[in-house]
Amino acid sequence: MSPAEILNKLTVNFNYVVAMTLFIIGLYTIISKPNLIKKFMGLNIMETSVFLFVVSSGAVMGGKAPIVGEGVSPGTVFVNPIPQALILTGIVVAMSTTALALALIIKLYEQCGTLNADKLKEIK
Amino acid sequence: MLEFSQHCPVLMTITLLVGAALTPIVSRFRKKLSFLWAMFISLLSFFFCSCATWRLYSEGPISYWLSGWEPPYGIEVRFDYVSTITFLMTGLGVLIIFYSRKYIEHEINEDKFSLYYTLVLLLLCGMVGFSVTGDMFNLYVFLEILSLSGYALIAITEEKLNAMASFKYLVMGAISSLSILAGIALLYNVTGTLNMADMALRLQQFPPILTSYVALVLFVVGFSVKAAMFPVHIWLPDAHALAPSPVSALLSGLVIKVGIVGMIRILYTVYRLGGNINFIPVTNFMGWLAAITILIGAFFAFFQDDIKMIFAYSSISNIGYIVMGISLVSFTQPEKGYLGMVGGLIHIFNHAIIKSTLFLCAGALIYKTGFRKLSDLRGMGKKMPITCGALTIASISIAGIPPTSGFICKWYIILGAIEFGKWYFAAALLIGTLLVFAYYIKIVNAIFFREPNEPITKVDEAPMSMLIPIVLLAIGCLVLGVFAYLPLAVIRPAAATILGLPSTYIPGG
Amino acid sequence: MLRSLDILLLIFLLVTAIGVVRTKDLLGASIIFSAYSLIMAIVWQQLSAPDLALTEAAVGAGVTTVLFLIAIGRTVRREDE
Amino acid sequence: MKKGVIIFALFLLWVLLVAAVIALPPMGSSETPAYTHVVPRYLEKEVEEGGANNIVTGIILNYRGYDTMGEVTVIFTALICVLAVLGRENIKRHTSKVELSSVEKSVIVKSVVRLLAPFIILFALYIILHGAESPGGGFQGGAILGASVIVFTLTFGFTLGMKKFPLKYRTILESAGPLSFFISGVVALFCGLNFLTYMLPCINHAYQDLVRHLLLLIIEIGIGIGGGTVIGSIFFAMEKVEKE
Repeated sequence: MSPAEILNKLTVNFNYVVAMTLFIIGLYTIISKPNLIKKFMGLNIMETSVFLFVVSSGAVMGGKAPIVGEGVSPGTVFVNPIPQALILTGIVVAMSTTALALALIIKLYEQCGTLNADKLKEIK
Repeated sequence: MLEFSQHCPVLMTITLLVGAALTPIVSRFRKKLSFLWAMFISLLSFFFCSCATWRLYSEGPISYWLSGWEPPYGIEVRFDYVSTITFLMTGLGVLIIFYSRKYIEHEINEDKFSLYYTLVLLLLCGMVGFSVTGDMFNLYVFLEILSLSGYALIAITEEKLNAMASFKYLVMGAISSLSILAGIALLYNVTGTLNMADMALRLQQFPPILTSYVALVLFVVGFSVKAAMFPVHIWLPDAHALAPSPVSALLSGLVIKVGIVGMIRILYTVYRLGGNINFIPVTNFMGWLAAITILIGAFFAFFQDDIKMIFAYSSISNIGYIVMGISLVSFTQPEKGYLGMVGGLIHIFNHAIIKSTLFLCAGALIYKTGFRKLSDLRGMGKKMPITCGALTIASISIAGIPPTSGFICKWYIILGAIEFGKWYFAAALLIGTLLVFAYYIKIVNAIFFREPNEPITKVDEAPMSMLIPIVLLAIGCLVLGVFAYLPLAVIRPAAATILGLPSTYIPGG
Repeated sequence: MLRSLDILLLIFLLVTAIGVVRTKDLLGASIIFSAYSLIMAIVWQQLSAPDLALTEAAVGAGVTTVLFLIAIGRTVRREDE
Repeated sequence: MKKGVIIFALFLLWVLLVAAVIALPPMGSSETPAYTHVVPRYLEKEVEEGGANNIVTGIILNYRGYDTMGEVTVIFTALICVLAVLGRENIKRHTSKVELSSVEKSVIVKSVVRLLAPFIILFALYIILHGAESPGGGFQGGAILGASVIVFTLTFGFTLGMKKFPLKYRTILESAGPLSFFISGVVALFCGLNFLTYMLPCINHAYQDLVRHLLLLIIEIGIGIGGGTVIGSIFFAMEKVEKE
């Protein structure tokens, strides 16, 4: 592939590129930030980035939301509904993980008095 | 009209799910009822699972279409030979719930009892649902149910370090789930379907593109974290050692195996041997990591004094054996990988039973004495002969001394490694075995042949409700070893179908 | 064309994400995170996924942010503590 | 130094991931494997087979109903996990930080919330019940219901909030999601069909469509009420602090 082709692909798939960049930003936050709440914000960014990728992959040029109704003519092009159905589940799962993680963080703080991962390592 | 036994694969999952949802309501009437209810639900599920297993071996795999939509349009539940692990899950679940009744009084607040049983049922439900599903996204949903309940079960006690161990597990587990979800998303875009069998077919139709390889790597990384393979095993020792003992037994015996089941599903059901994606470099790499995992786990276990910590590190080492077994395959000659696969799969079963026995025994010791250090537990063999006897049987089994069950799987894995000319794998395995042998000798020696530091007078045998599961499991260890053809008969069709051979395949025949 | 709006929103998304990472004040970070979720909801509306936009606006921007705020209220507000 | 290594490794990962995604067919194309394999049947036949004008709702409740059953179980699991970690709130022992703070809530906030609360709940119910026709559905409505509980409690205080949403009802409603699925799904087993089938040929033909709508409605309401209650309960459990 020539550089021009790659550039063209990158602009057409800009959503994908942004999604992957967000994925890396989230991962960076988890690895490098010592604060546990911050780590979980990073994880949430990662999760939404995967969701963004999946929803974007279901988009179709000129597609309408997949709702059949009276105002919709028979020949309408719809977007792919499966990614939407999957991500609805994904959002719920992400919220559940966040709720549990924050509950753990609260308990951890009550017990140890700090949320800094480096300081927590020293408590044993 | 479907027969009753065809409904069983989905019924056993749903029984656990609805049972868990009803547990808080049931316990509102009477606190004591939640234990009986959890027992009833897990027994019911075990019954459904037995029916399904019976049908599997009499009439072949069951394919159940949820809502009646044929795959790939609807979700398919597939009870095949790999799914026989659910038999182990539900069976062990019953024993562990039975064991919990007395034990949790020791470690958990009284108002959390019903939550504990709910979480155990949810954990079982997640594992069972995960193992029988034939749909990629459904796999992810059940994986989340089991992971979430697993994290919470570690942090259910009030100990200081538990929340930290659980949090470490949660962060790594959440990243691995996400990596699996990303893999599913990529693979969905390559194939356009979520059904595993259909996905495998569609992967063969299109020329392989980079995306499929990246998805494979994401899956393998994700499931390696769940299974606690070498570079990403760091969450396991704390989590498994600090959890309440019955929970440790569940986590070490079953939950980490879920990662292995996931790997088997991805590699051999979706990507498939002999297809147009050659994943042998990945399995080779996994084999190397497995060898390191064996050595690292055994090495660290040797230097622990906390009895549960020893078992936790030993779990890491044993995951190494299993992964080594299932990664010894050849892309073009599936028969060649048969021995290693049989060894790996048998070890899933053996290790589940042995490690549960060990953790339950450790739990009984901790329940009675309050000590968890080996140096404090010296001389306990005379005070608690049955518990310590079971502990010895399990220790001998896991060390792999010939008449016991641990021997067969290691023998098969070594044969498999030699088949591929990978003598260094066999060497790693032997060194690992020697180390295991050494530290279990250390335990048995301390418990039976050393004098206690200060005479522990008031300690007697553990209560009946804890002894029954321990003794049953210890008998299980012995039976699996002496009558080795029993597990072999169950495993053989599984290993053959994983490799794409007919289920009646016998090597050389 | 709407595509340019999409690209603008995506760039906003990146900016807010970096804002979440770089803000030392956790309270501020969680408010920026809420904005991030709202932008994500608009992006999904643009991609013809109204169901998801509704869910993300209610769950991501609403409930998750409230949970973060409670956690911060009960623990620490500065990142380095 | 360490930071540099991390950033370099992440950059490599980024390149790999981007290479993987741009190897896919271009975004927006309708010739992708994903758009040509399973989807056409959903787009063409869902309204007839699934009975919902919103195709996403049809997929969620009908073709992939088992996933959604797992999803509501995940929410339920999240609640049980939070309770296992933090414990339930207790009206005698606990209060919230908001209540302890010396800042008085302004009259404006209180009146606005009092005025808006019925409308928020009405809106949530609309979204729950109208999921088959327009964007929305059980979980979205449930999230709004849960949010209304949170807003109410934050303005009028923890004690009143717990009195208005008493524990003994919440314990039952929390399980509504999985249970409603079970009730709707198990009916089919008595007709000899697969679990979660809503179109039941064993009953009078004239009522089949009605029964299907009824079963789907039970599920939607179950998810909505269950989801809302779970979110509210998670909020109560996390917000509580020991009374002084």
